[in-house]
Amino acid sequence: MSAGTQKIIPLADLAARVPDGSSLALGGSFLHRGPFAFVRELIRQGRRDLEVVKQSPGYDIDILCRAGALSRAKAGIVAMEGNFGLAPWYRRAIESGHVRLEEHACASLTAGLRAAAFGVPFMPCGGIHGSDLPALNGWKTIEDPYGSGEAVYAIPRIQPDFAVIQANEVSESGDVRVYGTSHWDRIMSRSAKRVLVVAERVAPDASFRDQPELTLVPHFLVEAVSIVPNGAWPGSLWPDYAIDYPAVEAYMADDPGVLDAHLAAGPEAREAAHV
Amino acid sequence: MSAGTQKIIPLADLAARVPDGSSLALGGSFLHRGPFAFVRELIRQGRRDLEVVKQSPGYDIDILCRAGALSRAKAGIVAMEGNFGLAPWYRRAIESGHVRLEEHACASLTAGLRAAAFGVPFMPCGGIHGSDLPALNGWKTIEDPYGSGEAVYAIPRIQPDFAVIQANEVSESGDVRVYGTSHWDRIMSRSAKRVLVVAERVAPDASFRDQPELTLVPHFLVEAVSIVPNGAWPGSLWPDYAIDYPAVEAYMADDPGVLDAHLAAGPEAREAAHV
Amino acid sequence: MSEAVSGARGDWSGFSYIVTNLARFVRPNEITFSGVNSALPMLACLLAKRAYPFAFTYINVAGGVDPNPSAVPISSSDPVLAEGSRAIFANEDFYDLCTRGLMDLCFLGAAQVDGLGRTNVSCIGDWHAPRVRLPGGGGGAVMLPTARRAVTWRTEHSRRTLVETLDFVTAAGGMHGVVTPIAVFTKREGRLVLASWHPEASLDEVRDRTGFAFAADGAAPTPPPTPEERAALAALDPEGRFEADAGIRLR
Amino acid sequence: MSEAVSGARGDWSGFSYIVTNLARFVRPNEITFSGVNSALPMLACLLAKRAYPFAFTYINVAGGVDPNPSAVPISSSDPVLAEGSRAIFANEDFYDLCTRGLMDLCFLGAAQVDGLGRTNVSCIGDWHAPRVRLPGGGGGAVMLPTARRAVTWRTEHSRRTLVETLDFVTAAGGMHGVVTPIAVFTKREGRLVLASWHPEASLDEVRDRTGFAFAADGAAPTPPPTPEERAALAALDPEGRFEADAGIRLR
Repeated sequence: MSAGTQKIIPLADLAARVPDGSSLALGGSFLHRGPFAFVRELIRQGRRDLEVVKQSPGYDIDILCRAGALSRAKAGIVAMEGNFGLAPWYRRAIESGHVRLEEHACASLTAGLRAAAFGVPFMPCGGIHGSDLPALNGWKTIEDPYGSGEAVYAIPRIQPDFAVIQANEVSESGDVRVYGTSHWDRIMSRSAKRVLVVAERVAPDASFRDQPELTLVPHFLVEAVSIVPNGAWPGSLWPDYAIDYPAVEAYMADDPGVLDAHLAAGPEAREAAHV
Repeated sequence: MSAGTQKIIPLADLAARVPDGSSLALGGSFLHRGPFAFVRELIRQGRRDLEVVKQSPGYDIDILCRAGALSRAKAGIVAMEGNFGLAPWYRRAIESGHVRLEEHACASLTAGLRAAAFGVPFMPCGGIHGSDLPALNGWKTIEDPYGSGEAVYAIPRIQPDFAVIQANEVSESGDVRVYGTSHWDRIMSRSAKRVLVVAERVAPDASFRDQPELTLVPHFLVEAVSIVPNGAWPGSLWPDYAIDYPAVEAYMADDPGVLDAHLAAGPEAREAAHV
Repeated sequence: MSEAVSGARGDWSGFSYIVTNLARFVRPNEITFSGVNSALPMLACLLAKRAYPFAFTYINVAGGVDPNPSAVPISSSDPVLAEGSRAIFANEDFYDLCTRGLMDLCFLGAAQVDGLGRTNVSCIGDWHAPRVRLPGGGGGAVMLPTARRAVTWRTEHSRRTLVETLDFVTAAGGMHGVVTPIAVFTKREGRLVLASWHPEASLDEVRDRTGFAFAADGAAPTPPPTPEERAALAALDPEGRFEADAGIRLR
Repeated sequence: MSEAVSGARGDWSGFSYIVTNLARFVRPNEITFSGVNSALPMLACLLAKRAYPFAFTYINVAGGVDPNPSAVPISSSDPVLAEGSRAIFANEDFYDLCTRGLMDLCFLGAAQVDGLGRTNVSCIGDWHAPRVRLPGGGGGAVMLPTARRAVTWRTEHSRRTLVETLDFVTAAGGMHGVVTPIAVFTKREGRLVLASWHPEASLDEVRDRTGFAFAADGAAPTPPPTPEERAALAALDPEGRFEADAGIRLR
């Protein structure tokens, strides 16, 4: 993490920082404020063997499965949502064994990220008792060493290689601002080894100085940023735009050429084509 | 916690909610944005046997010791700061055994509050190794159950009876806004059984709706609020006012009548006298 | 004419039945939560706000706290659900609220429910070689044991959704209520019991179509929607779009 | 005329010596932190920002990230230290940053320091019946073992502050540097060693006034303040108020 250097780079260069085999915590939830232009760029660059770490992935994990870019996932709930139901290419990738799932509760995934963020090897997590998930994942209980008699599940540390955050605005130095819910972006940005950001636009440094309380991630935690207007398409980015439902519907068609056409329709691809 | 009821009450009524023997997480740090009018009101009402839970108390813990209202403390560092050095009445209370200290690192106290906020009986905390604090407090280490070989200190849950937050602004329903650093107020508000707030002023609900991201504590976690202009006196409340150094200096004098004069000089006392 | 409107004429659609009966679990002054993939509980919470003469705190997965959304979104995690909110209470916050025991009522999804009120949202068939990989439980495994009350719903009432044996236990713990197009179950002494059935159904039909055994003493036909409940749902879904999308049939 | 100004004439006050040598621990592109009760490290960080031709991230206990404070506050936790900051990085955040291993340089207070670089900030005498109750370690017990480098300072160089045996071990771990009015220590193979001494002092004087044994091979008089360092400190303390408040004497 560097101070004061120029951090704003083209999307292709941002995605190029992610090697094959990386684990990626992706911001947002379902079709909302996900780093979707970034994910498509990874696919265009032919990335392989990726891991998604996200409490509620949807379109992002589905398209990575569809492109054959994913081998592993840690997730709590996976769906397209918004009436589109299950994420079909993800579903097939799991059913066929092409992708290995570590199934979580959303909060157990958060607990693993907290362990990384807090610098400890594991994190106690409430609930979970009675679920089959611990047996699946080898999670162990720890007795309260202070004699309350409570036993609590310990979730092992989860430290993604990257957190990729889709933001509304960044400062020129890479401070990150998000409107509406921050989902799990804060803990992702504190647990990953490296933080990459895609933002709609640059806002003046002065606006960050006026309201520093609104900054979700300070610049010194951010390695690099790309500016991609409409970069969360076909998802929403509050308050700038809503889900493009026809585009998602078109994506859902299981026909040859659909993926390529969808990738070509991404705002980042159309932007690049003009260059 | 109630929804939609009238939460704004006089300071005397707010302080009256705290029974003798309560533990109080107090917001702010040293001379900055502490609920000092509230603390003085507790003294005026003759409260006894209180516990302060705060990473970096100063004036607040000192005046409670001076008034004989405190019996216990959990703290990381205690000082008047700002050139005033040690907190003298606190120091005497500890040296004489009148107040029992549970000495923490600031982060271990935070870990205990996190355990309460996260609903688990203990919280692993980084560092601490080599310190005499664990022996003092009976803190135990836990081996990473996942075989990393790391052993980490587990801090027992700390759940204060009350968190008392000094805020810049509240909405009419009790949403809480703070400018500048939030110190440990967020985790205090999530770990205590009950949350009380003292604010400089009421801001329009519309301003909270316009920037909900700025709200530190939502109204439904807040039991009651008092409006006390200048309530953090003699400390600072950014950006409204700075430390009143002459007032702190006057407080430091170890002469008869100084405490009474100081209590009488509090803005909340002068306000009440006008009623 | 949509079924929502036709519902106002007297018959009670499965859609309206589920939304209305989910709403009836909401209590005064409590904290109630709706999450992702949860259009029906979202509508239930918004219905309760409109139809019931008491205050409660509605928080949702979009970070909203008692929001005034300008539109009812198709996606139950849409950020419009935080519109008009005076605070953002984001994901870490509401999960922590639940694990520390302050979540009064939590709506959680399920694919299968058993007689103990446990849920499967993970898979049909063996987890390691599933016939169908389901979404996963999201909040369930943590929220179901820690919420004061959790309530789920199924849009299909059948022996494949209400089962004797789950294919996988995604979440266990305090499921307090289950609503289907024809029945409302609540929990008593650790097991689901029938509370009421759709006026167009019967106890026998519910038994026939339910995979687990249940007690039904005290059960009766569900009281029909009040004018306030009907009006609230009609206002939330004036075009019947949600009702059409949900595609819920009694049989 | 203040000592800060007189320092600019050639002699080197204990105040300037400590602030300048603390600043010299700051390295390019790193994350450096100053906390509560830490006026001298606060000045050192602000000095480094002005005097050194490289960028680094300065975060502080007031939540500031590379702030531009309109004034240098008496209290090193004053919110003015977040003025001009584009983010608030509050207490939980910077502690977590440290425990997960990303805090490059952290200034931590101490009352006593031993030859291993451990600190006592808790008490003089027995902890349970102290002659003097000290402030407590604040960040120390967690930050000292987890920061990549931690540096402390003492305004008095004596056998009661630099001790063979601490009255209490508040914090142990990686103390990388200690600065006093007459000496700079760094750590080598787990023990503090003398790096340099004040040009007006001597190796013998440092040995005489230090309670623990230390190696001094390679040690030499401390290089005097550069014009940039002098100018920066003069600008930060133009009236000599901080210097007067600190009341630091070489002997």
